[in-house]
Amino acid sequence: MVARAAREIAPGMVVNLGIGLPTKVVNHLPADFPVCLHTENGMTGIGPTLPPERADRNLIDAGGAYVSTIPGSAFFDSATSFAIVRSGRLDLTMLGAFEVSASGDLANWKIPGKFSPGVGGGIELAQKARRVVVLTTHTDRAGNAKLKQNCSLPLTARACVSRIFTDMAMIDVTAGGFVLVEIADGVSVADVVAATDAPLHVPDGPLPRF
Amino acid sequence: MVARAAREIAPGMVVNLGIGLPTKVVNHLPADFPVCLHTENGMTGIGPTLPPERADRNLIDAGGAYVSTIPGSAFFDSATSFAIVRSGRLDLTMLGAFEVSASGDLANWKIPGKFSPGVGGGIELAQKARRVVVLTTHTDRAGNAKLKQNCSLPLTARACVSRIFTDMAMIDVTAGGFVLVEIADGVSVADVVAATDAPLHVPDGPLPRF
Amino acid sequence: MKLSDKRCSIQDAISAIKDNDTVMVGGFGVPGTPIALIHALVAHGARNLTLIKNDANEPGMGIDHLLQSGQVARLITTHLGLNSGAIALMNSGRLEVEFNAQGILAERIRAGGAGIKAILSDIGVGTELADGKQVVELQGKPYLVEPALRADVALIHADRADSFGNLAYVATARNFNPLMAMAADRVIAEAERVLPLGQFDADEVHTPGVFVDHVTELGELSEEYAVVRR
Amino acid sequence: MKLSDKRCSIQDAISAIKDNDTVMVGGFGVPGTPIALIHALVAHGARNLTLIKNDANEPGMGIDHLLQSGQVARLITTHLGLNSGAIALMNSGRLEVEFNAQGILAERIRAGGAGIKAILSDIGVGTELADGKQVVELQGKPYLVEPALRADVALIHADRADSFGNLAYVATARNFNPLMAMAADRVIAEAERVLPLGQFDADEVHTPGVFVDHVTELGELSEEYAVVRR
Repeated sequence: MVARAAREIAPGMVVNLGIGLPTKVVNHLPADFPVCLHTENGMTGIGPTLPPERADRNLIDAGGAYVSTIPGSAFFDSATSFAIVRSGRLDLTMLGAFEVSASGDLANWKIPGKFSPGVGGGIELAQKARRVVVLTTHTDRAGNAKLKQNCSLPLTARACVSRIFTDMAMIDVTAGGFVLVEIADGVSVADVVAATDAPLHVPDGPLPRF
Repeated sequence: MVARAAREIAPGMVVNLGIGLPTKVVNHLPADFPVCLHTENGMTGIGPTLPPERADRNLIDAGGAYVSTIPGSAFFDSATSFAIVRSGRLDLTMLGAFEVSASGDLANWKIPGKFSPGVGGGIELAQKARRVVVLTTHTDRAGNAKLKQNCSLPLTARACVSRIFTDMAMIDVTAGGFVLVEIADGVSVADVVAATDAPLHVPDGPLPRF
Repeated sequence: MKLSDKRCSIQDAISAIKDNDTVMVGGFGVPGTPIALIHALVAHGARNLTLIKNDANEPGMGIDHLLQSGQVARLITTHLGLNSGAIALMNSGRLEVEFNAQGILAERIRAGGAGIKAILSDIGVGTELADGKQVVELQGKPYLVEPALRADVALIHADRADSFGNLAYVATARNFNPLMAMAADRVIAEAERVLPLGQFDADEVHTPGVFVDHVTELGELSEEYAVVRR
Repeated sequence: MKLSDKRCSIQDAISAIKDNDTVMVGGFGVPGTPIALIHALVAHGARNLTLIKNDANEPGMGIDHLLQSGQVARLITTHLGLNSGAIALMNSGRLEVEFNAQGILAERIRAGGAGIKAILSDIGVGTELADGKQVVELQGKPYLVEPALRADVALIHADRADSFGNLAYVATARNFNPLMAMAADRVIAEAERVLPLGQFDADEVHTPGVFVDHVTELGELSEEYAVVRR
């Protein structure tokens, strides 16, 4: 799914990859692929991650990993960093999710009573990136569906998600709800439908596999 | 009056000098006087004015004069420049005036039907500098008083002026209106009263001369 | 990963400007005014433009060319004091002018670039610059709603750029340029030098290249740039 | 004209902080966190503080020292995810926490530094982050009033300073520092190097010295600055 998600990135895009699964997408891009990676803590043009012994103590990404520069990198303050996001200069963000609704609502920052460390930069990424895709397991550890008719958790942003990559399928969020577009090897359509807690439109004919 | 006005500047102040008479105040400061001059177009630490043949084409003040740097000068954008003004980091501004009222209202940007080139940075300087003093001739070319009970021209800012330096006198704006504090050589109190179109409180005893 | 190359000719960069566009133009006086881009826009001929610029330059210089060619319907600015021709156009009704306090113009443009809808400010409260503006009360005091400004195109003058569009300015030629370079759908930068990628110290970038769409390198500067032939 | 000298000892700089003060602290994770100033504030002992900082650092690092010493009553922040101790303080009611969207926290601080009363933004509309916020309608749509934030004191970490307080930052240690350095009545900067006046290129200043009140030079950095002893 991570390799498939990497194909979302078109040449020349400005992209923010959220913590977790999304960060791994970069490993599936060719070394000379023209893309500008943005991180909330004030950098465009992120280069490869470095081990601590080779790191610059002043150069991390928003997830705290030591990263590096590439030719053309730029540093800036936190206000400028989110100016990029809110003003429409961020072409794509890939985010994790606790829940995604059939209308594209995203919940990924708070589980009341259990997990509420704060929202960080997630709201602005979800609400203002030109395109928001989610990378997530199809179900949580207890086996509960993450794709639901309506989110039950506090929202990060409404109607923001365009596409969802899971370990089972690639699903688009459309005006008519979830649409199954591609399916993972070894998974059946019935498996995906069963693991999705909302109507799932399945097109006629064979689906592409990834 | 310009020499007297220069004594308004205390060591360590951040000061903006308006176009015209105020600009000349700097000529009356000792060469090593500790003061930081600010200009609206994006500089702190203005150095001496330069003739065109020695000028840097990219280095002017807000009045268009070629200026220079001193050790510690900084350049910044127009938003930061007015952030300095509005957030309280500008200790003093000296401005010209068309009219000043007895409550400290300032009019210095527009004469309806005659002169209306726009307000530039004047409103923010007048409204937000920690201290606003005016340098002006006591009367206009037609002999009309510039110090009035109320301004008749469109205001730059209300209740902003603390002190006025004219060719005749130094006058403070107080809760009780204009107060004569010092008087120019060769001018009588009666002259100042006659040239002022508002009550002028005159303290008992001899006044300092400048 | 590598960063894309945004270099193009001045004519290609300007060609996308359309009639009725809103165009931001950097500069405060001569420093920072993108004079070559302005001349290209005169040659291009787009009409009924709204310009956003701190000042109207002086007669025969900078945006005065666009004013005199009749391409500008509306000017959002702070001060026309050095351009009697612009004042005459305004007084005769051929040019609509909206005056802003200078720092408020800067903040409105910055808000546009920052994806903020408006700022609330007390600048101008109690003066005629408050006339017609929406007022919001906070803690019992009135504040003016100053809406963000964005443009279709921004014309920027930089000292140096790289091929990705990272920009740096010198001295007081910075002024409105970095603000406008964030606040337009299409940002065109002329630069005195375009450096190879990697020649820019990442800490010394004033405008990150993600905001910039086109970079064009200037040849020898004309005297209109205040170049003194010595 | 010459510029004043703002160098002083770290203790003198910190000594003016009072109980009940609001204190902004730069940094995003370790980079840019003014660790020496934080330790001096722990030693100083001012209590019932309101801190404004992007994150709570990690246990045993940065502002965690102030949280664990019980000097902080309230924290305005965006994310505590890396500090389980801070979350425990919050959950037990011993620390009041106000969460902001990260870019909105940045803009609120910037607005404080820019002398703006508030910004209007649609970030968080329709989520619980909008709860309790004043709403203003513009062109028929709702926007949240996000009031400016200012502090009594800002604690800033810079790479280099000069004696007037001009500051520059490196890499991602910039983050909130230049914003906070504009937004407090008293701005205290620790710098890894303090240069003689005139050694700073005026175009490379990130924070103009007019915003800064005290500059203190750091000696050898402790390992808490993520210094790797090689």
